[in-house]
Amino acid sequence: MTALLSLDRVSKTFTQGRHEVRAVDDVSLDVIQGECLAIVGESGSGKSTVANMILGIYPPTAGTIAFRGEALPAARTLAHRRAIQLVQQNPLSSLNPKRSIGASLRLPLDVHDLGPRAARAARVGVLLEEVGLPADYARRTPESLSGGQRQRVAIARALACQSDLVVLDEPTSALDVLVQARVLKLLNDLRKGRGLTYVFITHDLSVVRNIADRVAVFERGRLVELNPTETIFSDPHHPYTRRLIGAVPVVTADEVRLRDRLMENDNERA
Amino acid sequence: MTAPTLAIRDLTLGFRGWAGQVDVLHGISLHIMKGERVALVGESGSGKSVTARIVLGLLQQLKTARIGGLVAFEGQDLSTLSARQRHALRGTRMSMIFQDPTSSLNPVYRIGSQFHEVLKRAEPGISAADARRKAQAALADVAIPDPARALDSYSFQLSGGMNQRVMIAMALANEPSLLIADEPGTALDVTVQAQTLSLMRALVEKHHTSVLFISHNLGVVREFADRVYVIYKGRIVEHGRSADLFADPRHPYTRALLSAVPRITGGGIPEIDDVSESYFAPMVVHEGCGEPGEVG
Amino acid sequence: ASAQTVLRLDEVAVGELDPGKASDYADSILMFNVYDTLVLPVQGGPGYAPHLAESWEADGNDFVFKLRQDVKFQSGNPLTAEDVVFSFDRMKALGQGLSFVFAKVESAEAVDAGTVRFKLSEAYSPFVASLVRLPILDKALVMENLGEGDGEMKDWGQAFLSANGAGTGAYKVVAHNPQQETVMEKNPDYFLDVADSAPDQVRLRYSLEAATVRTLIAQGEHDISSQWLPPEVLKALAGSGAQMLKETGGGAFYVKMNTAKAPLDDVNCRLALASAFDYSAGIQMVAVADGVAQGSPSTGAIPVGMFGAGETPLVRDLEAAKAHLAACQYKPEDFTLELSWIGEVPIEERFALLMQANFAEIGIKSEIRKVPWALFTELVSKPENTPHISQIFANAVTGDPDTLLFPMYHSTLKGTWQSPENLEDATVDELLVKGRTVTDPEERQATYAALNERLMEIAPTIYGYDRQSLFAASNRVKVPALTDPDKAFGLDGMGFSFRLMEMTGQ
Amino acid sequence: MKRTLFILLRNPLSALGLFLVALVVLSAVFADFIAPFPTHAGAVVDFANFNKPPEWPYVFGTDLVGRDLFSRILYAYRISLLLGVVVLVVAVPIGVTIGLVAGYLGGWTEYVLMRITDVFLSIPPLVLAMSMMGLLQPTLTNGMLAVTAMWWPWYTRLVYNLARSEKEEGYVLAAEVIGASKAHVIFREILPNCVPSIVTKMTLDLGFVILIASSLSFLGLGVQPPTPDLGSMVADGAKYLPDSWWLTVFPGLAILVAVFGFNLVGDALRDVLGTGQ
Amino acid sequence: MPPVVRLLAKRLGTSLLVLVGVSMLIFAIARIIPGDPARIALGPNASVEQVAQMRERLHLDDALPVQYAYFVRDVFRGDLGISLYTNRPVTTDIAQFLPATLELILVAGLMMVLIGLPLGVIAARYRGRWADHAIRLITLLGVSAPSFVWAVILMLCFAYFLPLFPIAGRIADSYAIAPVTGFLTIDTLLAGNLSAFANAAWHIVLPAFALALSGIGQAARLTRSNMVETYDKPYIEMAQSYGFAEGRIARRWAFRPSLIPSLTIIGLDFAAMLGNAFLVEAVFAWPGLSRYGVAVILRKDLNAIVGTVLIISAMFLIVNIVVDLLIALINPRIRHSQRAG
Ligand SMILES: Nc1ncnc2c1ncn2[C@@H]1O[C@H](COP(=O)(O)OP(=O)(O)OP(=O)(O)O)[C@@H](O)[C@H]1O
Ligand SMILES: Nc1ncnc2c1ncn2[C@@H]1O[C@H](COP(=O)(O)OP(=O)(O)OP(=O)(O)O)[C@@H](O)[C@H]1O
Ligand SMILES: [Mg+2]
Ligand SMILES: [Mg+2]
Repeated sequence: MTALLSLDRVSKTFTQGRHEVRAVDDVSLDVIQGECLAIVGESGSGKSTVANMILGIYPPTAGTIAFRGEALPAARTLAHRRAIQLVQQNPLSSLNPKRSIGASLRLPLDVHDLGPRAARAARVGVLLEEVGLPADYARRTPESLSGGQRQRVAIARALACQSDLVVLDEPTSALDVLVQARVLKLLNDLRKGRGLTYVFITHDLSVVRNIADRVAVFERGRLVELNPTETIFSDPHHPYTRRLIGAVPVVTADEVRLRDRLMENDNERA
Repeated sequence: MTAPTLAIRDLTLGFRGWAGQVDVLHGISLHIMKGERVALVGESGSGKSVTARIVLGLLQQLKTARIGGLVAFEGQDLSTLSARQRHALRGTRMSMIFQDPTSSLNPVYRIGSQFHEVLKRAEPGISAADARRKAQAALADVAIPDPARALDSYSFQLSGGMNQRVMIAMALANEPSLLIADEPGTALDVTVQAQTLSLMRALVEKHHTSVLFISHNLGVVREFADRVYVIYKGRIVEHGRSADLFADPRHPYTRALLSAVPRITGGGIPEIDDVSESYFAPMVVHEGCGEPGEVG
Repeated sequence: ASAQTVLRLDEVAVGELDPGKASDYADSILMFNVYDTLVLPVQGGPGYAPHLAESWEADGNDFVFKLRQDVKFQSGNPLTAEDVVFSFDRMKALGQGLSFVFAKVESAEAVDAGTVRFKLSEAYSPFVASLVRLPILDKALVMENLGEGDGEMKDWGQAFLSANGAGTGAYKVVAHNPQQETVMEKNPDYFLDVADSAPDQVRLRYSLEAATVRTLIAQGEHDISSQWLPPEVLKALAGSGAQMLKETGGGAFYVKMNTAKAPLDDVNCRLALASAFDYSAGIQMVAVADGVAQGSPSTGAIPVGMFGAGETPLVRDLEAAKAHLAACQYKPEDFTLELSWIGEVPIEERFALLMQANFAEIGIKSEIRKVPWALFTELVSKPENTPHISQIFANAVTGDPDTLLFPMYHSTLKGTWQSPENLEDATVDELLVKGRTVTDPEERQATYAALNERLMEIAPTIYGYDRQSLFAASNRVKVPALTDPDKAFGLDGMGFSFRLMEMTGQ
Repeated sequence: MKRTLFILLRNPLSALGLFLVALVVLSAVFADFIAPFPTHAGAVVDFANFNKPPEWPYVFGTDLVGRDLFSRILYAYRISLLLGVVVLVVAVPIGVTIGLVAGYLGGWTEYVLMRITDVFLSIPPLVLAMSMMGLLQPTLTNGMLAVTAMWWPWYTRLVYNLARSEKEEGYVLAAEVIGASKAHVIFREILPNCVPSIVTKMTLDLGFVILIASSLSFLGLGVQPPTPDLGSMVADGAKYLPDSWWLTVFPGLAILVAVFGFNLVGDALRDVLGTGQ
Repeated sequence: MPPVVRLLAKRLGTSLLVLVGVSMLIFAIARIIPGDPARIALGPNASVEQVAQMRERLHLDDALPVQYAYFVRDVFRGDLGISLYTNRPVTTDIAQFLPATLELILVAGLMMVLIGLPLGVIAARYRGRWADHAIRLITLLGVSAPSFVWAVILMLCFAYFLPLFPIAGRIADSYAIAPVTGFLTIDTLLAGNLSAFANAAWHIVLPAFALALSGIGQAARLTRSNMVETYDKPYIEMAQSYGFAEGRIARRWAFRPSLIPSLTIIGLDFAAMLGNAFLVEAVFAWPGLSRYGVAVILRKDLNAIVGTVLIISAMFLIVNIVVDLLIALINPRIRHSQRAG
């Protein structure tokens, strides 16, 4: 098992006037080649901050991040950029309002010189269709898309890079379940087909259950539990993890039973 | 019988552009009784948010929008109200939680001052100190850990979920009679989500607030809503009480939706068929759920 | 006394209060009112009358002046010979303004308290005339107010005098802002009688726009315009009832030809242009009303009223022009003339256009070029850069033709803004020198007449018109010196002696 | 294209703007055919008819040497339009590029570029133009050069501030994360979002350029008489107000109409560009 | 707040650097401008010897760096030299003329802000409706003619045909106010002379308005166009959904995020007025620095050129700093940027 990416005692502190915010606090974890590592945790627990640091958007206050064993420099090379991709949490602002969807999607192809020039326009269409949008949306502007549609564009753009590691910050939270299923499927297939590695940030534990290999649970900037998915859902160690699972809204009776069982355990231990 | 808080009848919507008109809503009808929680679920882009924006009267001012049909709030046809009257309803009698919390907060004002502005709608003379106190309490209710800091922050300094909770707190602050919640939980972790949902539920019960709950998280819908409308490409395809609908989905599209939900019991990502013609099958209405004043 | 009477007038640019630096019209107005000179031009005729001096006599090349005993400075100090000597020394030491007119004067010395002797290095007949440019300063007052500087005299009181008056004049400076206005008030202790009707207060404003002056006068908020108003504006003012004040003589409008540059190095070519120029159209262009114009027909190189002026007005003669052109060694198709005009003087643009049209009639092509003053002074320093045609308004600063003609035509002084002809002519040089050494008026008349003739013959210049300065004035003021030829001074600016004006109170 | 026209003609004001611009451009192009006195654009003097108020056949009156103002204005449009367009076409890209680069890159680049801009901005245009004149021949081309030299820093300042704020937007981050080159981020991502402000400023500036050109003519740089120039006509005519009002009013109106038209079109254009392609 | 103070100190420091750059540049440029300053200063009638003497006194025949060294030496003595134009120390001239211009452009700047911005806000708020069209047309008129043409027109209309305002100058002749600050509106108040204050204020209205017109137009139009953009942002919709008063949305929610370009241009316009007000100053016979500046340029009055330009530059730099700070203030994202590099 080789670590594709490893965080070593990474912290991030924001200063904001009088306040100091310790967004990420001494986090160490490895992302293994080919896995899907889910990051779950309460809102504001530093998940996006971790993602941003992995992408080099801002440097960690302390600690190092290594990719394939080498520490990532503050200024990323083009190769690093291609190797690590991000789907941002806020889909509206991540698309340039003045550029067409097609132009935004074509950018990674042009930047990394992917595929023959002439075929790129067609490739954009394929990318859109992969995330369940009609190819002619390439001519639209972000403003005329619904929230979910924008999110899918953002996913398509990250996938276009054909990178090794994709950081997905709540990629499906704005999607309806049908599209979500399709996107998840696509993500899964791509991972298998291309050997991609995902860092998958989400609140949706049902999704986690079905896509992730391992799960990292964050609480207030700290990593409180990191275990294989099976363990998390059958025998969660940390109380916060159990609380999380216990709060999942579910649709079937089976699920309710599972949830109740975990909650019982929790009550027993408490 | 009192009039429903919100009644929508045969609502149509199209956008006019240089390439002609694009129809988005094809005549949808729905209603929400006082104190009722009604969910609107459906695929992304099916017209949920635009419906909400029409109810608030926001789309009416868009020149390219062509709107038809009836929207009545507490028995009053909105189109017969003057702009001023409609305006007076917003933020006091009805309020909305927006889908995209981070861009829906003004980036150049601190959360605190935006909150103050919201509170002034209900209580125009409220002092800054009072507003701050109220806002802190409201933020604490939605489980924001350090409300004082949040109030002193700008939206880009808070996490997505925090922004969303700010939005929720704002929407609830003035105790509206109609609350439109456009995907209020998407950016929240499940514990907080559960907490905000129960807060909303408590509020709804206390003030008999009606809620239009827009979501594609069927789990949340099942736990929160009394009734559910399923919308597909600008048409309502199924309508029933939550329990009934989840237990017995009848429309092909609803069935597809339900089967696509990933389960925490595992089982992998559900297989789904491609878009099927049957999704356009006629609307299914569960027993006792007809639109008021309609036969059926 | 009844309410104060206020006279308001304007001039272009800034007012220089320091008489040692005074050079332009605004400065002259200030100087003639705040200060007095030993002599004054005779009103309505030639020659100079005593003023601060009682009398004077020539002693070889030297001149000895007796001063009046009853004159007091505005400060109360009495006027003595020391003050005259100081004023002269200061003028020489600063070397600015119009000090060059004293180039031939070696020194001044006080013979006694009431007598001054000026020593000249050689015979220089215009000397007495040049004394109108030597205002007498209050030495004691200046010495009390010396500013920082090197040497015994420090700054020669420059800082003080640029903001304060120190003269005997009929008007005292009350406030002075060189860009805005100078306010003066009547000096009650003036040594001559001043009529009660002379203005109690005078406001000399600077740099008002033509349209502003036009409006102010029409609204009765201004009394006398500067002479620099365009003819159309004067016309409009005259039309709305303003009176026209007139100052004649002393200067002319010259169109100068660069004799150092082909084709104007050929006299025939120059004569052709001089004959082709439409003199009467030129006058018409500066006309304000029937018989009133900013110029009168030129009779030659010397303005009418000065020694040696010609008698018959110049007229256009196209036939002669063609004949001259035929005799010229250059063919019109081979050259294009460059007609320059000074950017600050808009009327010159019209003259440039007039010439362009005139010359085109005899087949000469030309181009017009606008040249700002600063650039012009630089261009003329080299003959090859000097345009073919330059337009100049020149005047005799002391009223004597020497100060007008010598700087323009003497070969030692070529290549200045006054001499863009770059003329080199032995006969002209000789006559110019003779004109400033002979003293007998008749002899001077003959010398300058000969000079005029020579200058007509070799035509370095098109003598456009004799200048008449016109000022539009409200009817609240009477200015005999600028309306009645018998009261006129033959010196620019002297007509603005406020003590000779009358406020009519309308 | 179809869409652009749709937007332009939908709004009566934009349509008016389009009409005015067309009018101005056509009169400039076809001055030879429209002008009643085509020779009056050159060195003609007619003292029989000078300084005449508007009356047939001199619909706008005559100037101080008797030339038909209407004809001269038509010809003046040529020079003015040429000047305005050339200056903006040269100055705007320079200014915008520097502003974008400084605003986006920050750090030392920003520091150096903005301080240079400050230097240029803080030297009054007249001084700059005069010094140009000391170095160059007074031709139209050099006149344009001088105006360009004083024009670009304004755009730099404007765009710099815009870029600084756009830089914080999510889409810039997205492009950076993808690995887009700085040039791409600057010109393809940020620039389009600054275009509305730039276009507004540009259309506003067209008139100012025409007018600045007049102060250059005043200094002897630029258009030389007898070639007509709107700015100089206005500036020179102002001396003769209020009596010979036509000397100022008509050239002034001519500028007004042109600038007005361009601004209306600019507004509309901004709407088109604003919605992206 | 310490970070602001630090930023300010840094900006002021660099501004000094820029000022030194400007001084060198302007020093060289002033000498490139054609014309012999000595000749021009001495007037048309001066002799060749006089000119030579003057050149000597001004060190004009030395090498440029040597001249600059003399200049720097004098600057450290607080001496900018003597103006050849007014024959007074340049510092005296500037001290006298600067307040007049400053007063004028401050009022004009105020008009730009107080009239231009609200007009822009109103137009954006009623975008597409008649108020918008009216404002757009009026402001367009304002920017479609140069300020001095407006000056002439305003003077003709409101001082000549309809004599509501005074035509020229800063205050009526009958008032004698001792200069303290040089700002007549302030000095009259200091003197406790209210009627003089009213008179001075009355004098400033037309010239300031003429000067401000194009700035008002620019500010209004830029504000409008940016606000129209902002109106598409989700946070405006959110404000509308809360039923905030439309006017309040315009003034608060949409206005502040749209202010950057307007502020930049107003700042630049304001600073540029110092150098560009000369024609308006000429029309209204306003004894200001701008007119002085142009006069000294035309007369190649080296010391005065350098002095005036340095003052104007300093103004520019100050305004730029203020604008940059304001922009950082209204856009907290710039202020709180966490990004590296
Ligand atoms: N201003 C607009 N102009 C043109 N089309 C629009 C506009 N606003 C929305 N639409 C279109 O209307 C349709 C419905 O949009 P809406 O935002 O209501 O979707 P939604 O159901 O809320 O989807 P999601 O769950 O993804 O938010 C979409 O296809 C969208 O592209
Ligand atoms: N630019 C910033 N300046 C100051 N504080 C910040 C900034 N960005 C994030 N934070 C703070 O850091 C903490 C972690 O934020 P982060 O966005 O990483 O949370 P998250 O786990 O992604 O939450 P969510 O699930 O709600 O998106 C929050 O308290 C937030 O307020
Ligand atoms: Mg996040
Ligand atoms: Mg939506």
